[in-house]
Amino acid sequence: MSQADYCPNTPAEIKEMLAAIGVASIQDLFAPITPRLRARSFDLPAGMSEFELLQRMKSLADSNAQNIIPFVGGGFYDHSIPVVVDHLSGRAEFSTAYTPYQPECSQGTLQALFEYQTAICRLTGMEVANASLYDGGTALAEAAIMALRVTGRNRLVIDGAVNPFSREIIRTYLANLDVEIVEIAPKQGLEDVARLDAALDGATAAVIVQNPNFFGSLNDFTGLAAEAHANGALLIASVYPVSLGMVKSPGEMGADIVVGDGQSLGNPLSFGGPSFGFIAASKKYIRNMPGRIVGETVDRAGRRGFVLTLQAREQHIKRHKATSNICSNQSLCALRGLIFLASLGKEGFAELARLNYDKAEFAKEALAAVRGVSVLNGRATFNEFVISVSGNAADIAARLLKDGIAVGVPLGKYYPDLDNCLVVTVTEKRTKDEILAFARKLEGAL
Amino acid sequence: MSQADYCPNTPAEIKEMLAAIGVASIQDLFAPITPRLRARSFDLPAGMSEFELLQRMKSLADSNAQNIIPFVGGGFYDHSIPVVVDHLSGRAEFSTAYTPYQPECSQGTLQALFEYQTAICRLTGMEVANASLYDGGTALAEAAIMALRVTGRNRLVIDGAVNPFSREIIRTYLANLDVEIVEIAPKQGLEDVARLDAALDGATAAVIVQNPNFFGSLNDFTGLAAEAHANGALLIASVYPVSLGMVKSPGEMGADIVVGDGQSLGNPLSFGGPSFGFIAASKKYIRNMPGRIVGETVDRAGRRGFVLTLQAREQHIKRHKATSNICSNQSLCALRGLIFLASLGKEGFAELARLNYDKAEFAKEALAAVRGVSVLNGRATFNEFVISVSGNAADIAARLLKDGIAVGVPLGKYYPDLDNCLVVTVTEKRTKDEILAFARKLEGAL
Amino acid sequence: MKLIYEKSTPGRRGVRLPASDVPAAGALPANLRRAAAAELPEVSELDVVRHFTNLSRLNFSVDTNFYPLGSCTMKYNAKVLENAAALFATSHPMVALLPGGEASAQGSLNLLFELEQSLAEITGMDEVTTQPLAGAHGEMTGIMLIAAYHRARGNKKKYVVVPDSSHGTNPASAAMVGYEIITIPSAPYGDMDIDLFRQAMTDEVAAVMMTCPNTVGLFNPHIAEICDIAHEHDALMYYDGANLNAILGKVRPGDVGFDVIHVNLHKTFGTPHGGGGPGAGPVGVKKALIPFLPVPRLVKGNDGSIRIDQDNPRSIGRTANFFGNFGVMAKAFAYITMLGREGLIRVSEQAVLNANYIMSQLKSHYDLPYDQTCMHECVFSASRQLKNGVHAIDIAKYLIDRGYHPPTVYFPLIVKEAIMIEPTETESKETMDEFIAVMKEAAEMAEKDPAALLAAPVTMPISRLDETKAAREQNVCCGI
Amino acid sequence: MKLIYEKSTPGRRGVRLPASDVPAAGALPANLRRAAAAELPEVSELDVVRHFTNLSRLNFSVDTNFYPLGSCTMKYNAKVLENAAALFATSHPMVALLPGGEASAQGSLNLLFELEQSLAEITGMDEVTTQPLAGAHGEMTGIMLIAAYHRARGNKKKYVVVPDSSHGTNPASAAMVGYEIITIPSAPYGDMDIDLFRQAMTDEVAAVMMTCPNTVGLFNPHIAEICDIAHEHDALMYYDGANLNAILGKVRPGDVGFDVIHVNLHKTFGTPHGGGGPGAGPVGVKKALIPFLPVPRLVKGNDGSIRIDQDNPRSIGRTANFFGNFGVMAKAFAYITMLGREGLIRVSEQAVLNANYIMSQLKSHYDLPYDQTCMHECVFSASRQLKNGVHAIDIAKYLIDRGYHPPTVYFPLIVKEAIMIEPTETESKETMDEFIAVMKEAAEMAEKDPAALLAAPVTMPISRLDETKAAREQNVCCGI
Ligand SMILES: Cc1ncc(COP(=O)(O)O)c(C=O)c1O
Ligand SMILES: Cc1ncc(COP(=O)(O)O)c(C=O)c1O
Repeated sequence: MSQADYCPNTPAEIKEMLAAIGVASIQDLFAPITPRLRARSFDLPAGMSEFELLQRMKSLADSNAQNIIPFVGGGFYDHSIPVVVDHLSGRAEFSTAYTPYQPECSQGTLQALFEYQTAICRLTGMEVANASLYDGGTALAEAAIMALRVTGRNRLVIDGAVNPFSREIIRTYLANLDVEIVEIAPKQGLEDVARLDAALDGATAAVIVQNPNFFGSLNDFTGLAAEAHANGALLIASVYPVSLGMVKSPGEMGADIVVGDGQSLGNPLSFGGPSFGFIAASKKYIRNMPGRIVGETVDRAGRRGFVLTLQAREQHIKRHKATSNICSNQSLCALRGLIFLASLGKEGFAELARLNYDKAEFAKEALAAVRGVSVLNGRATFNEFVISVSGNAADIAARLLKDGIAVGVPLGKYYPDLDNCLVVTVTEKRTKDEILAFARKLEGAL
Repeated sequence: MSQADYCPNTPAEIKEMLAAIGVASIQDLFAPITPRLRARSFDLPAGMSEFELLQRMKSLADSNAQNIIPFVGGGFYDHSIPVVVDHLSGRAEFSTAYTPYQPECSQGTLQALFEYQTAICRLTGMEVANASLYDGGTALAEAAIMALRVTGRNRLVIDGAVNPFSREIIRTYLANLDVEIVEIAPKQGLEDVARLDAALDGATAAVIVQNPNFFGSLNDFTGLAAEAHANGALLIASVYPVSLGMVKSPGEMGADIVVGDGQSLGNPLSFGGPSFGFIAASKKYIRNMPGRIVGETVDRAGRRGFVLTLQAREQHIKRHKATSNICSNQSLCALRGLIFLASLGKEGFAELARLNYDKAEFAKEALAAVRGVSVLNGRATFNEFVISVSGNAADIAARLLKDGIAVGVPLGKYYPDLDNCLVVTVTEKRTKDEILAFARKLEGAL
Repeated sequence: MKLIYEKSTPGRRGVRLPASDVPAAGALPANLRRAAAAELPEVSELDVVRHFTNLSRLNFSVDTNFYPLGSCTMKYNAKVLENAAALFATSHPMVALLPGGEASAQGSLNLLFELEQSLAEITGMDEVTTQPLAGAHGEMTGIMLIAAYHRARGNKKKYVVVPDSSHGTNPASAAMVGYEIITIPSAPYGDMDIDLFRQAMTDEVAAVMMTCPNTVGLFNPHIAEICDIAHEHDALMYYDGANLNAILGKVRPGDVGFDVIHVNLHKTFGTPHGGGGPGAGPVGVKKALIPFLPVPRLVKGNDGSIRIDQDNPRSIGRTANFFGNFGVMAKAFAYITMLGREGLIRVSEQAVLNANYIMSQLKSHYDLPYDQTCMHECVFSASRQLKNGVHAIDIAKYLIDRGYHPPTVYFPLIVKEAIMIEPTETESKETMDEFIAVMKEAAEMAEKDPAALLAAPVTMPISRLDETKAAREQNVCCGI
Repeated sequence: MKLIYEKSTPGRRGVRLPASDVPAAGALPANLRRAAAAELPEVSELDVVRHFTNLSRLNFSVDTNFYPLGSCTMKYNAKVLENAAALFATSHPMVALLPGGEASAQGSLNLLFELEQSLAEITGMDEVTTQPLAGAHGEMTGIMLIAAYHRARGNKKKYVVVPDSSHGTNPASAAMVGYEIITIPSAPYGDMDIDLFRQAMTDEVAAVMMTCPNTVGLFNPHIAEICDIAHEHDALMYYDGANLNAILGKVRPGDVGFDVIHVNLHKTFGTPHGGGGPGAGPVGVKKALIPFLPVPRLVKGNDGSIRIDQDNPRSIGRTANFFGNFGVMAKAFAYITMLGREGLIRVSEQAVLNANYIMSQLKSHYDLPYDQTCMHECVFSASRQLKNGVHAIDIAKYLIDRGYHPPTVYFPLIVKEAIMIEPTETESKETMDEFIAVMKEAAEMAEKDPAALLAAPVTMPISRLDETKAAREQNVCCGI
């Protein structure tokens, strides 16, 4: 038999076990499954060995286009990953453990998650963080629900410059609940802060913003946060964690709940997942946080140790009254995030942000110099910015993609008034040569 | 600074340390190095980050030809490696430990090496084995020296069908010692057992053979072993370990010392190394074995444990009287060998041998059917065999190599009378399609 | 062990980035800059390596310990699946979503499409979405689909019915979608009380969520009847696929009458749990629900290529950023491909055999609330041991000292002092026999030396932890 | 822990091979077949994974523990070097040796060629061969080259001179090449006694083998003079490069007067030790020795491509199968490339700083036989502790209990109760300070509670082992 099934028992052992159970055959164990209930089909191919499998997988992987240079982001970013992240997160004791429900034999995971929570607090400038959510989009939806719960209100104001996928996820999550969602359309790639301010009222649970926003623009939401608080509402900020190496943190702006996607912290693109969502908040809201939280405590001898805490918020205790239904989270991806942050360290992480910023500014200038291209607005950006091109952005993007370069996300699909625009992403991995080649090819395509 | 140097101390710490030492600068510590002794040049390029390094390495690796289908062996074989071998031997506790001189904190390595020694004994049918030597070729030279020591004689009889590289290594090792080497040329890819027998005399320390030999042919050396013993000489056999899944073991033939190269047991081709050499022998010769040996013992509480044993044979104790100069060996590669053998297991390893045999027999027939090709002799072979072609084998090999197929090792270089011959290797990785394509292309090239 | 922050030294550097090949740009305006760099650790690469390597060594895991954690299916996950998934690490999802981008990702898209088809065949469903990111996310997605279905039909629905043995995520997920929960008690035979169920069913019930085998490890013989009753009220049947490991090739929820299912790839399909995640919770549906599936959807064209449909006005919308946890999907795809039809059937047969074997061997020493053939797991009660003051948790902690990860305890809630054992198919009789001996030893100690069990564990770097203190102090972020 | 053989169950299977796609061939003749399959373990893949994962956890290692093992340079080996070397895993060496085969391997050949050139520049030699498989193998190769040199010149040579502080491999390697050994005692200042050396030198001496800094960690100020004396007798100077980590960019043995050198890539150049190997011991030589270098040699053509020269009648021949331990070379190449000129200089500076720091902090508690600036390692003596019956080994074992791999003890042989500490440059002051505190604690315990040291280690799964029993019983292969 050349198929792997990882079932170790030998025929002799199976016989012994059946005898010990007191049945004649394995089929007898399936007696509760009456004929009416039996599978009517199970039409799958035969199996294979691991060697054949790898060949099959390799040929699938090879049928993806190789070497496309991505100047796109939209939530996932092509960042460098120090190799230690793979080596350490790949330790079997991390990857093949379950949720650390038994703390004495799970301190590795628990301490790592405590350190992860700390890193998220320090990056965002917030007081408490959980042990991860699914991804950035669902984390934003969870934050919205958390705000509804905290305030007891049912109205949300959302900046239209928040990532369209995230806004769609919020709408999907809330579609069956009695919540009013007010979306404030951005103007030419800038959030319309005045209208956001104006939309706030005493029924509003929260105002939801993103920094840098979907257009890459940076904002200081300090004023909006104050306005929200004046209305008894919360400010929820979605952030791109790499930007926090240099950009004002949401904590400094007065945000109440902060979320984001952790892919850019040491998780591979992997066609969109797994990454992790993070959520952080002011300590006073901790009992309303979704998901698992690790807390510090002591053992019987007074030694420090870590446990899952405040579990009374969670579904396995509170069932339908839980703060969220989440159970499995993205623990290993969060661990990767922590290792990523620890290996770059305080200075290295700041340098990383700076590199992204410098490269994007260079690209901005290089592209702005192309005839027919202009940068959409003069606002400060981090590592993404919007260019308008003379022509249909989607067509140009499609054409240049065939040429091996993903020039940016055409905006027309999400903002019909911007159908000659592209959001261009430039991470630290893009070289000067790649950027200049991009400018040249774009010039040729216009 | 963007170059990695893995030196962690900060300027502040360096200052503190210098003060504690009582010197003003690091340069002061190099005061014993007078100007006359200082380096006159140190002209190396600037360093780089790990990310740049990986790009550089990738571009080097990519400039090797990809996808050449190897029908060559000659000591290194293109076998499948179960992925667990990488995953487990890559555990940092194995790979970043030193020689297990401190047994209490090295039981992982020690027990693994004890298990490895056991596996080698069981494969070869011998009583004792060491913890690895460098490679198969040097192991054979060490075996020769061991036989000289055991017998106190200084004459070696070597079968000319032993791998030419190994014979060259023996000659190099012994060039400065007073040893007579008698080499018996093979006849048309068959060892000349009659002349080997005849060459034995009362001054002979050992007769050295290989199974399967360089031509892939299998032999039963039981008679030669008896003849050697009758002359007070030892039989040294070099074996290809994968063949031991089905072929009579040297232990069964009466060999006294057995060596081989462990590459085919779970070590990648890696352009020729690292692999490992193994050596096994009758227990009575254990004190003459080269290299480290792990032995079983007990601790103060009577619990089983493992230690390096019989160290009085080794250079760090006996210095110039040691059985060998070897210090570092190929421990991690031997561990890979053990994991490889354990993961395939008793039946799997036999199946592996069988697959090699079957595929080679299939290829033998397919190639024999090509006009202008014949199989050199009718002797049983394992997974290598010799074909003669109508034309110069080296030219044909060079031509087909350009076509992406390494058709075998042309023999003319090593056996001038066989310059129309190739040794063809067929491992379990070669598919039926590849074999048939080989036959077709060979046909086209003749 | 010290925290990584406690190992920090000002100015210490770890991994280096490449030098910039572009000029430094002007500074950000002051109001957009952070006041000070985040206090991340300042440690060397060696510090990082040693810290996390040593941290890892504080965990039990499948690769180091038998881990019979009921309801979690902690099987051995073949290492080759890691290698397989890594082949797709550099593929950017946004590129595929660009105009004309599908052509660049046919490998990844084919993998997803084939996985959807395999899961549909395995579960007996008509279509599958791979977007949900875990089991609970799949549940929520499934209930949203059900809500969309009812909305489209003009049904007025208010309730979701669950048995009291259900996993907490079931009611929690339904509540996330705005439903009220009706909980049906279990009958003495361990399954949902069918009479109470029948009484509870009204036209206001949107869905009934079941897992089968249920969390007690029993296969409900009334399951088809339950489906029929639900359908009479135009309530849809939701199948929690967390226990699918018991029935591969034996039962297909779709054949039985279920309308929606989620599958926990990280339980049944060979992807590791990662200390809590990531998982993946693909959702399968019957035809009537297909129009509502989340976007993006994959569509196979006549030329065999896969297209991405991002726009479907009837869809419930997007439930996650891209195509779900693709890396997890790649492992599950590889697992199904490698095991094939026969291998998957054998998985369930051996899982059920192993669970029944443990059940047969331990019922002499532990109370067995439901003494009948179990499926992939069996649930004991420590109520006998409780007479000596020994709780399920004490037995659990003793197992740690003996090198075993404890079974699930105190779940399902309907069994007092529950000890829920799921050996999985990847464990051998030999391993189970050793575990059985230790479990018996624990039962004997409960008689003879209960104090020793209450003191356990004593072999770990720490003893039992003060959970109350943790909850009171809420110290969830390092203050230094 | 049980042996893997003790976990075996008849018929249990692990990894599966692909089904054969060719017909089964006829059986081998009976006299060529083995009587019965080798008794390899019969275990599942999970058994293998759990066994070796748990075995690994019984080791101390650089990635888990400070490992100041003198003479071994147990530095942190960057993980990226593993990734770099893995890129070359599938390249078959025999293909490159086929007629026209060089074209297929230009990447690998360039790597080797550039590494040879870098090592030549680093050591001040004219050419380098990468064939030797470890340090001792390099020594033997080097002495063979020297023998070939003398043979070619018609010199009659009989002896190799080594200081008594030399590593055991030095005399052992020379003996392998047929030389007799003259051992020169060390002077009280720790270096080879130059007067005794001068007296010993005759025209029958083939070579003098030195390491510098020597095994006591001292840099010999007479080294140039020693070279001159040797050369007067047409004896060649051999440099044991095991301690090269001390002098990168500071001293080049070639500049000083050495004729032959080996370099331990697994010490200085960032490749891990693997629990004993593999290493690599490239050998560098001055011009006069180039003709004798082992085959194959790499030659750079005018077109920049690398050719393989397999035939050189003056060569000593082949010392290993192919091109040496290529995978180790790939890591060393990557290491040198990554660190670059400045990085390598910093390595030695920091290695020497760290060693002197430890020396300065511990000399209050331990006897320091040679109280002077050391290079990359320092050697203490436990003779003070011996007065209380505490040996160096007892301190070593206590360190294990405290989570440190012990320093090298009882080497070099010239220091009584030697404790040889080599921190390497990759360790931080913080780590060293903790180690220093524990070393002081051990010294204090030697005064106050020597019995506790004699009992150590007590925190490991086993206590001290009976080495006599092992040597007596010679149980080196599992009998079951
Ligand atoms: C029966 C059951 N349903 C649902 C879930 C939730 O799955 P997930 O953790 O993937 O969200 C679990 C997981 O523990 C479970 O056991
Ligand atoms: C000074 C010295 N010389 C030579 C050697 C031998 O090197 P290898 O172990 O690589 O053979 C060593 C290794 O321990 C050493 O320390």
